[in-house]
Amino acid sequence: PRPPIVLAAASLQESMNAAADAWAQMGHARPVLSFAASSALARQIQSGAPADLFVSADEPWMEAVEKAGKLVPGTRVAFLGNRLVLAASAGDRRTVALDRAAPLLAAIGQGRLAMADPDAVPAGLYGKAALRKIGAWDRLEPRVVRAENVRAALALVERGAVPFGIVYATDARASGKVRIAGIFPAATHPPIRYPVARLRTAASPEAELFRRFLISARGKAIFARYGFTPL
Amino acid sequence: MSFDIDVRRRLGETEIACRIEPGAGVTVLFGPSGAGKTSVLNMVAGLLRPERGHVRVGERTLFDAAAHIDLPPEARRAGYVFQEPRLFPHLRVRANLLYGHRKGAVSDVDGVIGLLGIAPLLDRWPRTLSGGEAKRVAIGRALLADPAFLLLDEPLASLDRPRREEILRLLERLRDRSGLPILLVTHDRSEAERLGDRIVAFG
Amino acid sequence: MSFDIDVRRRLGETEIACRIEPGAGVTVLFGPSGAGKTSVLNMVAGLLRPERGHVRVGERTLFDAAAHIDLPPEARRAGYVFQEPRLFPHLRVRANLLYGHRKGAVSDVDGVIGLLGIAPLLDRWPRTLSGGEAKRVAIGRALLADPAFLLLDEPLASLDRPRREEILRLLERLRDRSGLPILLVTHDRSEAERLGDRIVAFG
Amino acid sequence: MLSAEEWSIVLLSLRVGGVAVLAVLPLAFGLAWLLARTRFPGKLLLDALVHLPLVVPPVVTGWILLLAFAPAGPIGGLIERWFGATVLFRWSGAAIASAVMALPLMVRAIRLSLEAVDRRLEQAARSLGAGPWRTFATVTLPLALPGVLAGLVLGFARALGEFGATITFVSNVPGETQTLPLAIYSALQLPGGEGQVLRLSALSVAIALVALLGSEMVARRAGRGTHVL
Amino acid sequence: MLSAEEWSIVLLSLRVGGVAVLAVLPLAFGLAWLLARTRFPGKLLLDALVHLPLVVPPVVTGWILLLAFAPAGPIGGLIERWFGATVLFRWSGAAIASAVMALPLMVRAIRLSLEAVDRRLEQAARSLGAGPWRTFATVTLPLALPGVLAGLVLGFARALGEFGATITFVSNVPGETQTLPLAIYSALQLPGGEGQVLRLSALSVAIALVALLGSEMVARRAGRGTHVL
Ligand SMILES: Nc1ncnc2c1ncn2[C@@H]1O[C@H](COP(=O)(O)OP(=O)(O)OP(=O)(O)O)[C@@H](O)[C@H]1O
Ligand SMILES: Nc1ncnc2c1ncn2[C@@H]1O[C@H](COP(=O)(O)OP(=O)(O)OP(=O)(O)O)[C@@H](O)[C@H]1O
Ligand SMILES: [Mg+2]
Ligand SMILES: [Mg+2]
Repeated sequence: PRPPIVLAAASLQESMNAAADAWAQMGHARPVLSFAASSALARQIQSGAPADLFVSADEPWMEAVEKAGKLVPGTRVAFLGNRLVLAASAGDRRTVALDRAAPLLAAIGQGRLAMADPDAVPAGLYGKAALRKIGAWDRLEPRVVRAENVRAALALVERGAVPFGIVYATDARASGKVRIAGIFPAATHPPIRYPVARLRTAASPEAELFRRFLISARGKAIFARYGFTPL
Repeated sequence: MSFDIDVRRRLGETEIACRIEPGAGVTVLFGPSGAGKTSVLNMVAGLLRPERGHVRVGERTLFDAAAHIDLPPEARRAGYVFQEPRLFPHLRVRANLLYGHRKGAVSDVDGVIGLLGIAPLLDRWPRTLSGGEAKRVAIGRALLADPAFLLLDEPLASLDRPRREEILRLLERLRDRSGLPILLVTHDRSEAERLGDRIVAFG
Repeated sequence: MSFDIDVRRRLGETEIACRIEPGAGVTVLFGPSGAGKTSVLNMVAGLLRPERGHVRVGERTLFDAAAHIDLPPEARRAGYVFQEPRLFPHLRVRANLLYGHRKGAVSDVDGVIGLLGIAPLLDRWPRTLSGGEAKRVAIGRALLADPAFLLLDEPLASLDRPRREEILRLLERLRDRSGLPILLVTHDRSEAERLGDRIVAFG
Repeated sequence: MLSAEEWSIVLLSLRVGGVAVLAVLPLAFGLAWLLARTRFPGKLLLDALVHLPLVVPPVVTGWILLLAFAPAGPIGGLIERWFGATVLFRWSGAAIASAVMALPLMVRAIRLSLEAVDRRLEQAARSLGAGPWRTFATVTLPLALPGVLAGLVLGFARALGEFGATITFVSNVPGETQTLPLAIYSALQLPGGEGQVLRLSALSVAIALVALLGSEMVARRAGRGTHVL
Repeated sequence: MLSAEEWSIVLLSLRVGGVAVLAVLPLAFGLAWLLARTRFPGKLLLDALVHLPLVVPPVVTGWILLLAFAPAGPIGGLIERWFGATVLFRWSGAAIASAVMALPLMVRAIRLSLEAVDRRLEQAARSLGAGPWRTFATVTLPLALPGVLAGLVLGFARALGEFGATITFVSNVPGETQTLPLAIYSALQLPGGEGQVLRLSALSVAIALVALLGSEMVARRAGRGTHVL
């Protein structure tokens, strides 16, 4: 049978590939994985592209796809969580408390802060909410460097173009060139959740089985290895 | 077979009008620079559209404003030697010569090439030709297209006397044997008098 | 003031060699098509580099292979009328005429324009000119560049008899009054005999 | 030297870029012809339309293509009805995206060359008995060849580098739509993927170099007659 | 009609695109000249280098620019030392990114036109006493004008649509580097942002249309002499 086509947020690339490998080792056909920005994938689904599963990096896009009537009801599950961290270049030994504004403002000083676009990209939206919550946003907004996505923000820190960046814990952990200087308290931003759902257009009989595998304890354990919090 | 031409056309400030009554042989267009000789040839060849009048060659009507007849250039079978050579720069001399030549046509390819003295040039690119060489290739190209009539715009300018003499003789033969109607533009009175069965003064 | 030319150059299969001993007035280059007349003019103008020899005009050495002298074309002050008109297509006739004209130069602009009969063409684009009109503009352009010598490659081809006569008279005057050395290519024997103080046969 | 996976990405890129550029060439030529040789009302609008994929960010172009070629879209519906197929997630879709992005570059280059063709040579061909089509094939087209070649090179290079429209339109499906730029994007998402990025980029450059070399050789052969030394 | 924010985005895009294209024009012309008129070892390599920004995905170009212009990078270090400034996160950096992306298109267009210039006309100018520079300015350049104009239009259009290299290189700073495509990208990320996307895209297209109109008018004026009807 035709393997399922899985549309997944780009930030899941490594972990989802590992999950697909594990699935293939269990004797199934390896699913076809397509990684891109959640927004691009969601638009493809909305337009009726014939895929099987959608794994989004945030809820609003999944919401939009559901509203468009493209999901099989009852198959949408938020199965992974993530944390927001302040990444610093590897040589920087400072740690920064992130429950209030002062330490962060002091650490950044006249420097710049990279993050994914705070008005658009999920990681940026979370970061902006967190900075708002601790009362640092108004002071930091002019210092923010808005990157295309969270990986690009991380790359800016890796190359020393900026001293700090707000990225997902998973990204910071995977990179050898940055250090986690602080973790935003979970209460400072809306919960970061990765939902999965089966699509109306799903034609592969394996689609539902793979979705179940992803949200199973075994599946989640794979993602946990990459720093995600199983929900 | 003969020309029967009556055309009119305005070009910028110049009003060009030309009338050629039927009559066999070589018709010489004679007139000062800028009188409209080239324009008349263009109208006969179908490259410039007259505002009114008609163009007939032998039995064939090539253009008639009143009857809305306007044959495209390729259907007129003109053998046109332009005032400037207009060789195809991307084709070698041989391919230029044979461009309008149809297999099985009567024209004697080797004869024409020999007579024009262009045999050594066959594999050359046009840009390497001298002025007179290019002119001779252009004459050959027109003759080999198996034309129903010839339009020659100063074909012998920039040719040396012996060459000129040979080509004049060729033209005379064409006129006498095949009865090919020829419309010739020249500024050389001796040429005009020698070839011209009729001289149309102009401008 | 006179030419003193001895040049050699191979072009493809053709070996071009030309020797012109000093001597005042008009030197006519006479020879069959493809002999190398245009190439010699190009070598005198600095547009084609001789393999050896020298080019002197009056006191000035324009080229000397042995002495490694090779003046760039713009320093030679040639008034070159090319075999084809080579007008600048993006400039109107007036701008073409004045291209080489320096303010305060001796040449009589209105006189030249009047004599060549191109006054009505001044605001036209070159592409709208007839063959003879373009040729006359090219002659005017060369004369107005205040040249130290003239290179004329069949300047009178495609001109009608009255125009030709006037331009011949102009050239005679230039030769006689200003002593301008002139190198003329022509296929017309009467022209050659009338103007030519010396005729260099070729090829 | 190259892993099997890299090979398949390279082959896919070649196929997508090659098919895109060759398939769109007649359209590009036709448009260039219209813009260079004819006058009609709305010509400027057509001109602007051709430039559109250049002006609008690639992601928007990809999105518009998605809307048009989706099963419910105007073109996608027809394809579905006639062929029972879709171009979404397919290499044919990637080729469409590349073709659209390459189009403006090709049209401009060809148009420039067409405008430089001496019309008097076409007249000469007509007077020698060649109809409009033969004149086109034997005079106009060969004389416009530098533009056609430049268009092919520019278009192919653009297709090789095309990313935004492709990923938005046909997603990032390995073996089907994952051309070199998309593979590079994927590698960029991986921490420490820079080595892979450079490797794949070098591959792109190598392919482009070969294409360029080929075009220069064809241009030199074809230009022997026309180019003044 | 337009909000103040949209206005400032439009003005910024115009500035970035305009400066990019005009500043890179001399370089583009010089490269086109080298490629069209001279022979030297390594010419093909230069040709390939010019095409590079087209072949390599924009993000990679942006990334390479970042490496070069970062304070620690080879060019960025010099700029820092000499001017005490950086182009990162500045509109000047966005202009650099656009210029680099526009370069190959401009070079090709200008080169095509330069190759079509009849060298015999340059010879005529020289024989009339014009030195190499005057010949260039009064003959070569005007005759190559169609290519220069095409290059400017293509380059400006490309600059208007430039996204990947810009955002990677100088990020998306409102008022400084947020040109139209970056604003469009932001709008695309949000569900329901389609209206804004279309609005901003329409703005891009309108600007391009005006630029195109201008170039066609200049081309028509300049072409009066050269174009055979
Ligand atoms: N597009 C145009 N606009 C204005 N005038 C034009 C145009 N085309 C041609 N003319 C004029 O029409 C006249 C006739 O031109 P034509 O080429 O037919 O002359 P001709 O008799 O062949 O002259 P020549 O012996 O010099 O070749 C000329 O005065 C020319 O300037
Ligand atoms: N690039 C080239 N390759 C080969 N042969 C060439 C090249 N350029 C010129 N020739 C040849 O050199 C010879 C001299 O040419 P040139 O133009 O000087 O002749 P010309 O005496 O002016 O002839 P015409 O009276 O026909 O104008 C010609 O036979 C020409 O074919
Ligand atoms: Mg004429
Ligand atoms: Mg000659």
